[in-house]
Amino acid sequence: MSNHDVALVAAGQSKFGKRTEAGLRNLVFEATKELFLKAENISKDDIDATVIGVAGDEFNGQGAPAAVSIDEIGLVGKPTIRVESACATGTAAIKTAYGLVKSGLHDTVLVIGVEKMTAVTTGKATELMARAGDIRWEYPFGCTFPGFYALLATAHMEKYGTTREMLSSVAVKNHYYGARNPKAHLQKEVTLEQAMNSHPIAHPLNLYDCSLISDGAAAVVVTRADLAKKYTDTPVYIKGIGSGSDTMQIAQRETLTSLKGAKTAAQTAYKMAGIGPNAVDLAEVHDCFTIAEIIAYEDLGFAEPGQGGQLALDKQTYIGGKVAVNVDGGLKSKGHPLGATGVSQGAEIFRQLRGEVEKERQVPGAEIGLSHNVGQSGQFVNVIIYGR
Amino acid sequence: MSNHDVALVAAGQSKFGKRTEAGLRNLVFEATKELFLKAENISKDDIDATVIGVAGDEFNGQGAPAAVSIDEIGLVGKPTIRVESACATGTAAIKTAYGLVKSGLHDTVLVIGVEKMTAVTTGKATELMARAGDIRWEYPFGCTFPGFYALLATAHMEKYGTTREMLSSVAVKNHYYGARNPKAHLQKEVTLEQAMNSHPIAHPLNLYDCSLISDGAAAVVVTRADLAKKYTDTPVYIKGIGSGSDTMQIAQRETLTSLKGAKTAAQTAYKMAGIGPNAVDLAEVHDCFTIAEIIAYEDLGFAEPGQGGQLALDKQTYIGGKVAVNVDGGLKSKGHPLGATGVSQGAEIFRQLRGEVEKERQVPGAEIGLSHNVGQSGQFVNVIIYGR
Amino acid sequence: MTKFGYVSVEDYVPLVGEFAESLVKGKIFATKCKACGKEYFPPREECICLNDEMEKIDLDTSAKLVSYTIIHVPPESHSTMAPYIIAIGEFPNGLKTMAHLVGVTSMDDLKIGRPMKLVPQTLENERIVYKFVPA
Amino acid sequence: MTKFGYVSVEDYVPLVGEFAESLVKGKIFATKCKACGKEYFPPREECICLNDEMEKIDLDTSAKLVSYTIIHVPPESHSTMAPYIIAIGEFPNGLKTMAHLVGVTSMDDLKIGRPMKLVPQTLENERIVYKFVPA
Ligand SMILES: [Zn+2]
Ligand SMILES: [Zn+2]
Repeated sequence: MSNHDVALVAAGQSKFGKRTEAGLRNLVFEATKELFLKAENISKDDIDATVIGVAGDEFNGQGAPAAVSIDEIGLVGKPTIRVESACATGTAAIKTAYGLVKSGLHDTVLVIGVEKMTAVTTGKATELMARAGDIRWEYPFGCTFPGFYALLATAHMEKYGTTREMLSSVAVKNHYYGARNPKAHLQKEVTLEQAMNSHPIAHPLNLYDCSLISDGAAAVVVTRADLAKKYTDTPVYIKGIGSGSDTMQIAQRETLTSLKGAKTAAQTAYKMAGIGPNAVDLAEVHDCFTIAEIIAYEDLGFAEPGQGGQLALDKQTYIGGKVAVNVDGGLKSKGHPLGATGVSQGAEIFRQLRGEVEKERQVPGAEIGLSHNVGQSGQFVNVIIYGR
Repeated sequence: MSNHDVALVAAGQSKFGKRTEAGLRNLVFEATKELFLKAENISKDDIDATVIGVAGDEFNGQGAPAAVSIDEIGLVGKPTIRVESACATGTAAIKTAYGLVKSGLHDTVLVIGVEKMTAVTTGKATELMARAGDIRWEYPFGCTFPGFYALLATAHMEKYGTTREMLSSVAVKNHYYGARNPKAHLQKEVTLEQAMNSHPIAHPLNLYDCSLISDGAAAVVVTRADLAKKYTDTPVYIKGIGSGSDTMQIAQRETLTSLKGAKTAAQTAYKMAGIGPNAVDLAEVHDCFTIAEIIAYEDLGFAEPGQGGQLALDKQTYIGGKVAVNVDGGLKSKGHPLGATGVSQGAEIFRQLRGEVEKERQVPGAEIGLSHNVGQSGQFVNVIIYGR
Repeated sequence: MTKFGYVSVEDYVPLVGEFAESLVKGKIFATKCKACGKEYFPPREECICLNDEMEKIDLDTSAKLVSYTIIHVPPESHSTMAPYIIAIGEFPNGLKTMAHLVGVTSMDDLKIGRPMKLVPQTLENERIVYKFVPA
Repeated sequence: MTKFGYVSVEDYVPLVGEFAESLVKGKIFATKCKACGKEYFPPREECICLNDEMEKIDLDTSAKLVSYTIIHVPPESHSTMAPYIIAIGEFPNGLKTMAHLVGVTSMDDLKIGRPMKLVPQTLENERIVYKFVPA
């Protein structure tokens, strides 16, 4: 299979944050408006269909969120479909669009990921996210979303000697870059001391180990490679897509120090793209919690198993290190509006590979970008490799 | 584009009904088990990925329903994705699988549509379905799902003189065939008099104009045409897929006597398949309400605009008439577990085209089957044309 | 702050708040796109042309009946209100909306095309809504 | 009928009901597939081999601690219970499950690999659950 058949030709994103003034439809509008404003030679009329990624319609009460989304931006009449894979919803939407485009069903597809999370209380949002765990055998014990990752952290610390300092190093890096991203939810640096001494959420994770509850939307246009140059001189190609999954109950995993689905997804994506981890200039990884970024380093082959924490401590995932990771702030500082996250990863890589992001966080000469997007505690994983 | 590239090679379905003893995961198991029991030469090991169609996770409280579904049937580790398009979710799942297969990302995909609706009260289910309408400007008026279709019915009756007797004729037919389908929710015939004189739900629609609130699951295997003969001697090919959409607010439709999205979807699907309405031997149409089946006749070209009611009255959509429609009982009598419906339409057509259904409802020599699946009141429509 | 609708589940955005406050004062506004001139009722903050500079305009509230239903089995949120008539009305500028139709006493009053008027109606619990009445 | 869990949102299927009733009697059962022999705990009605003839078997409730967390910020449904320890324990047959771990008094008691036992615990409101306790 050729791996230059499908391309991204435009991208946009709303401001992420607690957007009290904006509902789901308004966030969709903001990301779409920015996309077409920034796009070189593409208009709404070129769009044949939409794929809308929304993780949970319970957050704002609107069922069938794809319908209200396309109504808002004037794409009524054209086909639309919503996809969901918990927190991996955004990349699932891009993968679905890849299939629709490459299969020939639609030429050019607008993918929008969106989540309006702050309309409910934090307790309610925590509750809703907990219900993406097994409601029969794990939800009844009040295991929160941070709790699931805390179980991974405890196991990783025990097996490999991963330390709190290593975890906090991830938070420090991501806040460093998030402070330089005007779209980020929390644009503020934190010190290692602050990050290490924040109040506990789910031991051993504290506040600074956890991503934020955010509102936001992101959008990309996916089209056939042979049409791409019509829309822009510098398309970004989808070179590889891989996906994996894991048991519904976290207790029943073969291991708690790695996400099996992420390893499968990475291997598949690398193989399809014909590259290995060393070729990656820039990675957007799913740091819903700091431990998740450390495990991602290992699952993606940036570090040997157990060495992810050291990679963070050695600052090897800053720009100029071994591989630049989450230099937009990641889920930690940019924010994590569930359905938007994977699309935002794609939008960020699109801009990075075209040299268009803020200067102090631009990865110089980046040619290959990797997006790693995890649903719940590993039940869904998509890895997408993009290249110029 | 060739239209024999993707095929169905196996199908299964759970009993539809008020399944108090079965949760969502159990319904998934039942449909999958039947699929592999009936399948000729395919096993679970041949499945590369799954697409799971679920319309609303609020009905049973389980977030990320795709994850629990694949865990239940032992497909953990392999990719999965959930899709949603309100009541058109099932065909959206098949369309997504078509894209994944034809794009080369996955060879063989198991598609499962499922909905567990009866765990909540009827009032609550009505409430949840109402929220698939615009929650800002239409939900606040307490317009139910029957209410939306009642608005279409009033307009159709006014413009074309469609009568209550015509509406009830649809119910009589669908119950006639549903009584002969052992998987149907309500296996019982009704007389025209009973159907016309039932108690009002949303004027001019009464109880017998409305589909049931049901639990159920259906499954099909979608694969590359060049692999299909390995799995069965009689694959059923996907010859055409078309989709359309419409305004979120029903008030803002250009017309209330037709679904614009259904016309677009039908035209696209017919064109891709290279056939017209006269070639269709068997149609599964989305009769969530009797008026919806009448409008479907017109939107699909089985009748001229305004003549759909007469077609029903003349019994032209029974087996032996112009075109056999919903001879499995339709949503009306078979039941309408939202996410399962479109997949069940595909499973029924698969069995019909292979001559495998109960003798008294088998369409003799059927070669072309059409599936028409509508989300909410027309915001999503998919039409899929299947052929031997 | 007064809320719009017999019930609501959505996060409450500024436009809907302003609209409700305006209803309290007896004013029903639509919005119009400053870029392409497209008008919206119910009002929108943004236009499908992707412009978001909108102006408020007065709505001519006279309307004709396009379609209707009588809800006998209501959703949970309206469980005490049934039966009630839901109507779609079309305004002189061609825009259409859904609202309850009240003040009709027989089926003969429910003729498609009949004249109506959209008026504010104050509810309990600091809620307000618009409804169609015979005109 | 006694319900399983500190909270529950799911439709209540027969197996979970039987399991809860069994817990009331102090018995904790697993299930085993009659076709392929695979065992499940928590119990399942169906096997991933797509067979649904299962038998109930006694669970050896001794377990070792695989991982744990202490929940300080709970979901709405557990708002009054925090902090609480959630543990994953592994049974002699290799099966693993999640439950609260109660009866430990210091972090020193939370050593990975430490012996525990799974026991029923009756709650208020006709609810019952299993929990790990030190062994
Ligand atoms: Zn405009
Ligand atoms: Zn077995």
